[in-house]
Amino acid sequence: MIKVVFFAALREQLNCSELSLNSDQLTTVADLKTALASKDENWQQVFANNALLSAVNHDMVHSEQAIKSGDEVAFFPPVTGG
Amino acid sequence: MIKVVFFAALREQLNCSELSLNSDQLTTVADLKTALASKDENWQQVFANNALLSAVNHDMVHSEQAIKSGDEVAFFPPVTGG
Amino acid sequence: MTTNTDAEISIQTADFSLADEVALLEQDNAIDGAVVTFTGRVRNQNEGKEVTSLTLEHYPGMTEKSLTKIINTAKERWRIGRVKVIHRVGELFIGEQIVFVGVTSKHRQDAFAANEFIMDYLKVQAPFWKKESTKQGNHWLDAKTSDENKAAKW
Amino acid sequence: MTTNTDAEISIQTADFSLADEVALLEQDNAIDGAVVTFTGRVRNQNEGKEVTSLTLEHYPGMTEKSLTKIINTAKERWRIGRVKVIHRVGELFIGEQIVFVGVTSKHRQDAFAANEFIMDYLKVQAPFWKKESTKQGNHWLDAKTSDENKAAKW
Repeated sequence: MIKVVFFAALREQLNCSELSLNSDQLTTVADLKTALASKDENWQQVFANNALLSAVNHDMVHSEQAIKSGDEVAFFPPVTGG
Repeated sequence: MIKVVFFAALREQLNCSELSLNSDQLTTVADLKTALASKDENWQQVFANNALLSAVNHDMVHSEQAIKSGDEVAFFPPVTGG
Repeated sequence: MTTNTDAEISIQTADFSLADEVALLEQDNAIDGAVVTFTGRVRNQNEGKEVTSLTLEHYPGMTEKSLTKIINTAKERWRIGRVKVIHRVGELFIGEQIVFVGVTSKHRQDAFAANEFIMDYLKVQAPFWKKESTKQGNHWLDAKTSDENKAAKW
Repeated sequence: MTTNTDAEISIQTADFSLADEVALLEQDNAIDGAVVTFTGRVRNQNEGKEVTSLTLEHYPGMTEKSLTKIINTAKERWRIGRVKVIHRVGELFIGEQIVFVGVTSKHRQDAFAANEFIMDYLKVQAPFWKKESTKQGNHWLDAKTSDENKAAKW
């Protein structure tokens, strides 16, 4: 299983802060994005946004990053702290 | 008359913090330096130091700066505040 | 939520005291002659809109990890002594403190550079998000390209 | 000797409170979201010598005039809000505050740059001199070429 978390505008657009997915078919963050986007039209639109950032186990990563069972993957908009 | 003031190491080397000079023969800061250096051997040595800075009426100036009666001229070592 | 005052990083809802933070940076630290602080506060306007408050969300765990990396990079690049970064989360009103970065050093140039570097990277790498409340409603702030450019300069 | 807390410049023998100074910079000032402070303190060693105290002399009148010029130049070059510069004179012991520069701005980059600019120029243009007391005796500090170089960079 992979734990997936969402933050800020993304969390609100999806109306979801956290979910778990079976990781058998998912080898990269890009695979995971595709799987999430296929849930419904809203998820598809939201994940069409190229500006979205991803992190695996609290480190910012690119879409080609490999993932495995037990990982925590996060998706969020560009950060605006400070 | 010209008021002349000295600061920090220079004040201690000259053992003088302030003096007044008749300005009739003095048209520039350089003239004033020459006049002061002629007082005795100690003053001559002290004013041979090229690093000395000068100010006229609280503004840093070069030796060619014109001076006139009523001016306050200061001599001091490079500054070390902050 | 970290509240240990000895830690270099604290993410907290509570306000902080600039004086107390600087006192901790200076305590038993007579080798560092320079202390540079940055404090970011909620402004009353942003891009022409009248702001009433900001609500800050973050990603617990990743926030601390990303700030630790930024601080460690600063320590590799400049000769600095102590560092403290505080970032508040939750709803903050006009004039309230949002973020504090304090850096001590033997020499001022290192303290200035490291402090600005930490802020520039915090702005583009640390997972915080601001939702702005104005009289016209609430909205999430967009990231600024200018912030990306500032971080890229270093 | 200036002690008016509203003035931008204060040359004083008394210590100052960082918290009070920052509070004044921030008071009724909700348009400036960024506050950068620099504090310089007496270090316990300098160039390998163990320092016991510093005695600071200045040139009253010229000090204020030169700091005013430096602050005005900073205001022309950067979009900054409020500025405060405090410099102490007299004998100061290890760990004591010597100098404070505080700058507010809408944007952090201007506050950082203006603050460092003011410090860099204060170091080479404002008429202050430090006499260092060590166990080996007292001596006037020499100006550093590195300080000239820092100011020349701007």
